Parts: sequence; C-alpha cells; structure tokens
Amino acid sequence: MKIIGIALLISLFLFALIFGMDLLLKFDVKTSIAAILTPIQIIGPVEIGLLTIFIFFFFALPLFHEYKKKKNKKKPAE
Amino acid sequence: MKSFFKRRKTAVRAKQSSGSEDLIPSSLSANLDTIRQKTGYSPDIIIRTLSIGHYKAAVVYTDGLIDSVPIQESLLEPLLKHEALPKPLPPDEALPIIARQSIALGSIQFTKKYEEAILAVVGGDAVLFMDGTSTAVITDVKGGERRSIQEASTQVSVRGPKEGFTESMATNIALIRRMIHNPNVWVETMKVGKQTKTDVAVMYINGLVSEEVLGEVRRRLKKINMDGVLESGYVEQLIEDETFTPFPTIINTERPDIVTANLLEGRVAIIVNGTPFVLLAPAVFVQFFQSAEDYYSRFDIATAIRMLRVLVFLISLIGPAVYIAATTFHQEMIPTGLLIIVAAQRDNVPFPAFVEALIMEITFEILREAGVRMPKAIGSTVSIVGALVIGQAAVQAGIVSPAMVIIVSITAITSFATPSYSIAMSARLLRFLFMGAAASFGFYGVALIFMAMIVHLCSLRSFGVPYMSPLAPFIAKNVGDTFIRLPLLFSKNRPRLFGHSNPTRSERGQEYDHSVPKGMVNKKTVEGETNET
Amino acid sequence: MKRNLIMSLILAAASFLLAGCWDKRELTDLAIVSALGLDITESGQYVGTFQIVIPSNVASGLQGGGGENLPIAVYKAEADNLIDLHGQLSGKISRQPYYAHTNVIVISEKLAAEEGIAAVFDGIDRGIEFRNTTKVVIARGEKAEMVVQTLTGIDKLPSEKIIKMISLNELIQGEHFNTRVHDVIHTLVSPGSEPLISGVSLKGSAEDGNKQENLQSAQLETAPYANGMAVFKKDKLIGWLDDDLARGTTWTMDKLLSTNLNLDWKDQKNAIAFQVSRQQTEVRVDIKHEKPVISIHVQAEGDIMEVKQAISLNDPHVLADIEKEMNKVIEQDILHSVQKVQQYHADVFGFGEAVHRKDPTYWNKVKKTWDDEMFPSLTVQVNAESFVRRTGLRNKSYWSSIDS
Amino acid sequence: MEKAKISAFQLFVMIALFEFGSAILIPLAIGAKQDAWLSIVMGMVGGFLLFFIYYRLYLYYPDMLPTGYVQKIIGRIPGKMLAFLYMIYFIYLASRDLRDFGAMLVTSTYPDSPLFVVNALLMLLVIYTLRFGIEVLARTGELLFFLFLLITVSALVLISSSGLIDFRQLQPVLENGFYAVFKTVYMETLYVPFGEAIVFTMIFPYLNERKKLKRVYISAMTLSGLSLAFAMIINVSVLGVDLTSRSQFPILSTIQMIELAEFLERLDVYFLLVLIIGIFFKLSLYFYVAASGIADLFQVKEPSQLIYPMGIIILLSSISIAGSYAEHIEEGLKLATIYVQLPVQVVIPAVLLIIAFFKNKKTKALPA
Repeated sequence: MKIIGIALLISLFLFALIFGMDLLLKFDVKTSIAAILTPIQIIGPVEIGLLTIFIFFFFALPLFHEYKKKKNKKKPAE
Repeated sequence: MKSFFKRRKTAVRAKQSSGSEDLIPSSLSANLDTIRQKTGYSPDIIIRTLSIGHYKAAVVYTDGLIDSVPIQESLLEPLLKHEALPKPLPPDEALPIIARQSIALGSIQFTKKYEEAILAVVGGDAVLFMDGTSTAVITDVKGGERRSIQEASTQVSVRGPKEGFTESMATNIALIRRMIHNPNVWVETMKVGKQTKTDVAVMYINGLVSEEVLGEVRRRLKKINMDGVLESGYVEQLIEDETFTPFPTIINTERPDIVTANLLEGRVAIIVNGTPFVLLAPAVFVQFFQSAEDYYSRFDIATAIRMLRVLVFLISLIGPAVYIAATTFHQEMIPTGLLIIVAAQRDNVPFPAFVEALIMEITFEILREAGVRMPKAIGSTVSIVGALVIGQAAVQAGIVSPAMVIIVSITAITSFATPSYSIAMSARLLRFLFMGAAASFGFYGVALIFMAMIVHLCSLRSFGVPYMSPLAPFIAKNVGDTFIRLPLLFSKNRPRLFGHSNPTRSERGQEYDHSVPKGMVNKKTVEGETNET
Repeated sequence: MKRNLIMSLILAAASFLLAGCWDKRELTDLAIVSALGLDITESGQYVGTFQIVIPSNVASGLQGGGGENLPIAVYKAEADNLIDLHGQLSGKISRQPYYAHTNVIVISEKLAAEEGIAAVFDGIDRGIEFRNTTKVVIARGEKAEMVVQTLTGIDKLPSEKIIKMISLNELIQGEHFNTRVHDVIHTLVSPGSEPLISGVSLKGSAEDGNKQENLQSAQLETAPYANGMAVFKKDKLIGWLDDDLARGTTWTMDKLLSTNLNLDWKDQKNAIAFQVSRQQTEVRVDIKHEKPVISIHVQAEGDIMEVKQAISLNDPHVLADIEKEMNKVIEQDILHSVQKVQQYHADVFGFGEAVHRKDPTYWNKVKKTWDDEMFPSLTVQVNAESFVRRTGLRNKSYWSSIDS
Repeated sequence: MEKAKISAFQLFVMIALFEFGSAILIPLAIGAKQDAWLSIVMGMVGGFLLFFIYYRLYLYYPDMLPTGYVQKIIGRIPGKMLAFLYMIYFIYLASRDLRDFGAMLVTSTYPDSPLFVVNALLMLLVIYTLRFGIEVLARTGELLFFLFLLITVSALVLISSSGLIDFRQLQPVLENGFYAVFKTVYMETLYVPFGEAIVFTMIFPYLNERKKLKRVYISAMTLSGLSLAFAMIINVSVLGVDLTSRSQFPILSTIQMIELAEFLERLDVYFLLVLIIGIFFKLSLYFYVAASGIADLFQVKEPSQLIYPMGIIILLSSISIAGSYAEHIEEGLKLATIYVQLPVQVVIPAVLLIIAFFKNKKTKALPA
C-alpha cells in the first residue's frame, strides 16, 4: 500500500508541474487540462490493451508483494 | 546483503538425509546374508569366502567394475597364502595385521560402517570382511572396461595436445596432473546424488585459487539435493548462479590443456566421474570466444580470429533479424540496386518476410537435429534431401526467395564457427527472439532486444565474478586476453577478480630479449654467418 | 515469484506489440519510385509523373526476367501540391509509392520559369521518405513527363541513366554537375547565392521514347542528354549557361574535377588538347572604397593529351609557353561566364556569401541590393596559373617526322 | 542507500554518456547560429563552476545522499520537502527525455506507430535494467560506451570521407557579437545538458575512489562537452546554419547526407543505435536517482518495488507532457530553463552550500 501511496503522490506533483508549465506557456486553464489528456484520446485496441496491462500491474505488483510478505511473516523461516 | 535492488534469495535448507549409521555385523554369515539381501541376490555381486589361517573371511566385489588381475594376484593369492599368526589374536586385532602383511595393493582403508562398505562394493572396490569383527577392509581394485584416451571430439584443434578426457575420473585427474607437476594442485572429492553417489572432484591450485570462489563451489556442491547426477551437465545446472538465462555461466571442456590453463588462472575445476566433460568456474563471457589454439598460434592471427568469432556470433544472432528488419521496415537503407534484386526475388513469394524466415530457420533446425540424432549410415540421405528441399525445390516452387536461403545458410554456418558449443546454442535460441523483435518493430526492436541482452549479460555473475569482466567492469590489466590476445610477452597478470591471491604470473614478466639482433645496429654477428653469399 | 510476474508482463506486452506492426511494409507492397517528374498545367495545377521500377524486369538472371519486358511503369496524377499528387495516385496503382529510392526529380522548364521551384520543395524537405540527397534536374524545352518516361539502353532504369550521365560529365568535362535537393534549398534560402541546376533534353521524338521499339535500334531514336545549366534567380529560372559558359561557372565555384581545354597554337585553331586533372579555385573578397572586389585565383595542372602539329614537347620552354597560353584561355573562360551570369543578376557563385564571411557588417548594409545592384556591377579579377605536368607516353609528336 | 560501489572509470563513462544522451539529438544552442559550438564550450565551462558547488557539498557529507544531507542542512521537514521536489524534478526530466526520444523515432522512422508504444518499449527495457541496481547499470554503461565510440567514430569517418564538410559555413565567427553567444549560454547550454549533471550528486557517494572524483568528473565533462561542440561543428558545416536550425534532429539530417561508394547511404537507422544508447542511459540515470531518492525519503526497504510504478508514471507523463513536439521543445529549451533549471541547478545548491558552510564552520575544518 505504501508503494501505491508514494506512486500516487509522485504523479500528483508531477502532473501539477506539467500543468504549471502549460500555464506558463500562456495557455488558459481549460486547454492546459485538455493538453494533459489529449495524447491518450486517439488510441487503438493494442494500446488500450497495453495500457490496461500496465495499470493492472501498477496496482497488482505492490499488492502481491504485500501479500507475500504477510505470508512469509506468518510462516517464519524454519 | 549484496544489494538492495536484488531479489533476496531465501536460503533453501537442504534436509540432510541422516543415513543409518549401522555397524557391520560381526558375524560373517549374517553379514553376507544381509549383503545378498540388500543387493537383491544380484549375480554380479561376487562373494568369495576364504579362510586366512584359521579366520573365516570373505571378499566381496562387483563383477565388471574391478580389475581381475590385482584381485587375484594382490588380494586373493597373498591372503590365501597367509601364514598363521604367531599367536592367536582376536579378529579385531588380527585384521589390521593381516591386511598390512598380505594385501599387496596401493590403497586400503578400514571401516566399521556398513553403509560405507556396501557403497565401496558397488562403487568398484573389493571389500574384505572377517568373521568376528565389525571392521572391514576396502581395497582399491577399480578397473574394468573403460574407453581409452582419445582425441577430444567436441573441441578439435590443429595444433596442441590431442588427448581428451575419458569417462574415468581418476584418468582425468591424472591427465591434468601430467601437465602441472606441482604439489599445490589439490583435489577434494565428494559424492553427489542420493541414489547414484557419483564421485565429484574439485581441483584447484592452492595459492592461486581465490578462497571465496572455492568456498562457494564447495558450498554449492554440498547443497545439491538430487537423486541422480549422471553427467557434469547436472552439476552445472545445479550450481550455476542464474538458472533463467540462455547463457552458460560455467565452462565445460574435454581438453586437459584448457583445464590446466584455467587452473593456472586461478579457476576451479569440477570433475564428475562418468563423463569426459570437466567443468570450470568461474567463467566469463569472453572465454567462450577463445579456443586453446589461440594461445598456441601467433598473437596477431589469434587476435584476428577472435575478432572474426565475435562477428560470427553477431551474425548468427541477428543475421536473419537484420534481413527481416531491412526488407519490411527500412527499405531505404538497402542500396537501390540490391533492393530491386531482392524485391524481384520476393515478388512471387506468398509469405511475409518474417514467416518466410521462420519457415527456413525452423526447417534448418529440424535438419540439424535430424542429422545429429540419426544413425550415421543414413546421414547422407538426410543431407541430400535437405539440400534438395531447401536449396532447390523451395526456391523453384517460389515458396522462399533465394536471398532468404543465402541468409539462412550463412547463419547456419556461423553457428558452427563458434568455438564453444554452449554459446552457439544460446545464439541459436536468441536468434528467434531477435527475429520476432525485427518483425514487430524493425531495427528499433532489434536494438532494444540487443540492449536488453547486454543488460542481462552485465547482470550475470559466475560465482560472484561479473560475467562480462574484464570488459565491464573494465579492468585494463586483463583486457590483453579478451577479444584480442596480446603477445604472451605481455600477459603478466592473472584475472584480477578471482586470481588476486597471486596476481602476477611471473615476477618480472617475460622480458624482451634485447641481445638478439633485431635491426641494422648489431646485425653483423648473426647476419654475416648465415647469409649465403 | 515476482520475477515470473514481470516476465509474464513483458511477454504479454510483447504479444500485443506483435499484433501491432504499425510501420511494416512488405517489399511486395511497395512501388519503388525511381524518378519523379513535375509539370504544370495551364490552370496552374501540378502534374506529377512517377517512374516506377518493375523489379522482376530489371533484375536479370531470374527466370523470365530482363530482356523483353519494360523495366518501368509510368503513372500520372494531377493535383495542387505534392502530397496530393501522392494521394491521387492511390486509385491508379496497386502498391504504395515509395520515395526513399527516388534518384532524381525532373522539373519542367515551364514550371521552373513561371511558377518557381520554391513551392515544390517543402514537402520533399519535410517528408521523411524523400532524401535530401535526391538529385534535381530541369527538363529543358521538354515536358518533365517526357523525360521521365523515356526508356534508355545501357542503364535499364532511365533515372539512373540521367544521374550517371551528369556525374560522368562532372567527372570528365565539368559542364554539368548534380544538384541535390539540399543544395537547392541551401542556395534558395541564403541571400548571397542562387541555385544552379543541370538541364536535360531529349533528342528525337519525345512521344516515342516510352515504347519498347525505341530500344530496338543501336542508336536510340529518343534519348535524354545533358543540356546546359539552368540559372535561377530567387526561385525562378531566368536563363541557361551552355558549354564553356557552364564550365567557367563550375570552375569558379571550385566544383570542377577535370576538363579538356583546347589551345590555339601558331595560327592553328585548337591545335593542343590539354586535360586539366587537378585544380584549385580560390575566391577572395576585398572591400575597397565601400565596394567589394572579387579576385578569383585558379591553379590548374594536367597533361597534354593530343597535338595536331610538330611541337617539341620535350622542350621545357615550349611547355612554359603553352602554360602561358593556357592561363589566358582559362581566364577568358571564367571571365566570360562571370559576365554572362552578371547579366542575369543572379549570384549563382555565392559571391554574396563570400562577402558575408569576409565582412558581416558590410554585408548587412548591401544585402538588400546585392542581387540587382551590387552583383551585376562587381569588379571581378581572374588570375590563372596552370602547369603542364606530363605529356603522355611520347615526347615529340610523330608530326615532327611527317613534316620533315 | 544501496550498498554498491562503482569505479572511477564507470563514473566517467556514466557522465560522458549522460551528457551526450539527448543533447546530441536536439539543435542545441542554435540560437547562436554558426557559433553554437562556442556556446556549448562556454556552457561546459559554466558546468565546471556548477560542479564545484556540488563538489563542496559532497565533501561536507561524503557518505550521504543529497536527500539525506539536505535534511541536515535545512532541517528535517523542510529538507524532506525540498528533496522530494528534487525527485519530482528528476522524474520530470526523465519524462522529457523519453518524449524527446519517442518523438524522434516516430517522426523519423516510424511515422505510423503510436508514440505510447514506442515509449513503452524503451521504458520496459529501463525497468528491466534498473531492477538490477546501479552496479549493473554502470557495467552496462561501460559496454555501451565502447559501442557508442565505435559507431560515432565510424560515422565521423564516413561523413568526412564523403566530402560533406565545408568549414566555410562556420564563418563569420561571432557575427552577432559576443553577447548573442553568451545569451544562449545562460539561457540554454549551461542547464541543458551541463547543469543536468546535478543528478550525479546522488551517485557520488557510491564512488569507491573518492580522491579521483574531481578528475573523473572534469575529464568526462570535457570529453562530452567537446564532442558535443564538435558534433555541432559537423552539423553546421555539413548542413549550414539554416538547415541545422530548421531541423528537428540535426544529427539525423547530417547522417542522411552521407553518400559513399553508392553503397553506404541512408545510414540513419544504424545511427539510431547511438541515440537509443544515449537516451536509454540518461533516462535510466534520472530514473534510478529518483527511485533511490524516493526510497531514501520514504524509508522504503526495497527500492526495486518502486521501479515498476514509477516507470509507468514516467511513461504516462512522457505522453502527456506536451500536445505537440513544438510545445515540448518550447517548454524544454525556453521555459524550463529559466523557471525550473536555473533555480534547481544553480540557486538552491548555492544557497545550500552557503548554509552548510556556516553550519560546518564551527564544528570541523573542511577536509581537503
């Protein structure tokens, strides 16, 4: 969970930075928000598939790790 | 803890099988009964009862594993002729005396353990039991039919010793000993495999070997928990650092001179009984591009040939991939004239380039596999059929293009030109990965897989030694013997990462001899005498 | 195992990617365009003529290939810009036109003179398939279409014949040279220089050049030949330089590789043939009294290849005289072409750039008026030095034995 | 902090490849026209000055990551926040580099492929690499460096032997005066690529021979700076100022001009490998530094856990960082330099150094 939390925190700040840069370029707020989203609008089935896999693992890997750690704790090394 | 970023290996605890520590029964008949029973009344377990003086005794051995001459002449005869001891002693005390006086063999050993005695019997030793004592004498009479020493079949060289290892561990050790006359060559043996109890010997030069590597080898060998070890390949797979890699991290060789050279560099040899392939660790990547002959021929030729091998390896890896990438993604980089020729050839081929390449490569692999496994008598049939099918019919039928046949033939030849069979096998497998990458992303795909391969190679270690050393990490002192080979004059250093306990090969190196005239200056002495006028 | 998870992730991604293959083009789906001809209609539309290679007819040695069949197919399209031309083609051809191997772009004289060539090149410059090293020629007195569709003899591909013909001339005679797209754009944009592009004309009847019969006679009825260099001002063709004038220009631009010069000797015209094998030209700029003075210094060396009278070529003094004579010829050659170009008000030599390099501040002052005022009235001094190095395998000519 | 050691040569290689990375791609300092190379050289000198700030800070706390010593200098909470912002900055630069590369590939060679997929492939490679840690990255760098040298030298030989170089294009020198050159230095080349070497402050503690640091750093910088300047000289003298400044990727156009023996032409695809190596390395370094910094800040026990999620974030932000390549370049070379790079690379380290100086003055003498 900690990992996911950190990752989300990072993305929050990062996208704020990107958004800020767009504002500095003298775009208005609406276009700046749109600019963050436009690149993922025209997207084919392959990319959707890839994106889904990536995002799935984004959450799955840390959770899986957590689960494994718990299991290891319950069953300490012989 | 080596590194944060590495997956921490949870130590697998091998359950030590606690074998029965039974003692040998002191009653001979009971003892022999147990032996018969335990060996399932197998007719090849020979039990010869005899009396030595007034003691009853029996010699037990396995037919076929022993040398019958020493058994008769050095064991049975003297024992039968043994004169009675001056005064009767209890069997416990008598046995050592008898053994000492009457057994005319080099190696004898006393044991009280039943397990050990019976293992000795099935391992090819003859064991002497005596009534009334639980001590037995193990005598070494190993022998029987073995293959004689022949030329190594997998690593042939034009120049250099022709002897190759055999299946007998003792012979193999002897072959190495014959090349280094040095008491510091140490051998440790152990038995590996729960059922097979295969003899495994670890050989090294004390003082040159790195203690860490040696310790690691011992540790890993002890950890092997497998019922059978039939060939050194088992050991190799069980002790290598990384299982999930196409690259070999342990060298295997059939040649004593290679083993000797590697021992001198501070490596450890692992000799497994029953196979002519000896393992050497730690291995580094560049070694698979070196052959023993490089050191026996001149350095410039050796260097050129090594460069050629790298090229050969690259071609066999990415040859077909480059063809696919160039013809389906990057047509602009093919010179116009060539492009037109290739396009003309491909005009009638019904498959995409990738499929065409796949068909041909797989056909070739099938042919190769068929050629290796087939009885020799019909070998030529397969090659004729193969040549006809691939070379002629497929092209004429328009199923594949002649250019593709050329590419496949080149990769086929290159995969045989690599000196190490194991690295050629890795290339064979990876080639298909590269082809897939080329088919989906052209050169970008090939480059990415290539980089991934480099990263993977850099991440590998062989017994703690980075696999790509001395290139990465770059060790300037050791680069003289990698893809290039400097003259022997300059090879003064052992590999730093594991030969560090004694880094220099000779105290002042092999000095250049200036007294031999080389130029105009002091030519006259020699020149004048040898010039024919 | 986490490692296995990652591996499965990578494998899953890879399988998706294999399904992608966005930029995959099989060779059998490509129509290799070897030459592109550009004309203009009365209404101002571009007409593109695409010379497309038929590979199996070009590559000989294959069963049934070569010989009788035509090596090229020609397609035509009409549109307002280059990209649209490409689009228009799609309904007429079964394979995707592919331009990375386009050798030559042929622009008709009419298009170059009336419309200007600047509009043509942006698509080529920007696009990724076209190379900046593609050569450009002007179809002189002919439609570009005709040049592109004419079949040729030795080189099966007509585009290759055109390029090789010009570069051979560049190598031997120096009256033409190949201009790359890059050079055209470079000279177009920089204020102190103008484009200079080789011209190609057709001999014989242009209409019959695209038929197989044209190839049946040893002396082809219709064939392209190099014809002069086109002088541009800004992006419009304004005139031609022929033969010696063209060579003088090449010489001034230091692009001459070798050439043959004929000298008069003792009242006989063209009595000595001299081959220049190496040369160096240096253009120096001096600014005197707020006026640039251009001095061209030429050094040339070569061999005497042929004489038509008894000249004792073993006499160094004679050779010195020949050298002197030759200096005059070279100076005349260069001076003539410079004067001719000055009349066109088009600085194809790049004198302006030389001034720019010499004195940027002065250049900024005269930049605007350079083409029309400064350049035509430039003082140009030519100074040639030539050296006869060898005289072939003989010293005296056999003329001396015949005459005596 | 990972328990790893890298050798002096490995650091050298890393710095050289890093500096080359994306800087070789873009029309660097072309605002200075034909004097771009001069501007690059001056940027390099500026880079040395910045290095001495970082170096002094390193000498105060040689065994600590900057994420650690920032907390010592300005207090725990503000230190953590500042360090976190620095990590965000590194991630941002990583996304920028990924975008640079993806855009180059898509515009030059793979026009129909989606940017997302092109970027994702490289990202997967980087994720795969970084899970092995800095040592493997350093070793990989050594091998790639040799490959890199081989290709660039052969490219240079090809360019010069096809007679494309015309040094006259570099004249007149200093046409618009010294100030025009200087302006591109403090607007551009000082930060990109030389100031970006601030990431190495996170790598310094791993060096096994501390004394060699200064020499290694300076020589690597000099090598890469001069090579970049040289590359620019080649670009301008082959393409001319005009085309160089109009090119999205000048080096690619230069390579495309090669025509040799009617056989060696259209070589840009071979050259792609150099670009992949450069970008791969730069991206990996930013990413690694960010990951190890974050792990240090949040006390993550296994930093390898962070690699995958952060990789996905970088991948996504590389796509949404700008709508068009023009916007991307405008942001990177005009805006980011002044509003982001200047404070992050120059001002804050300088302030930190001053504070650290006064803090340490009382306690101990500065180790030489």
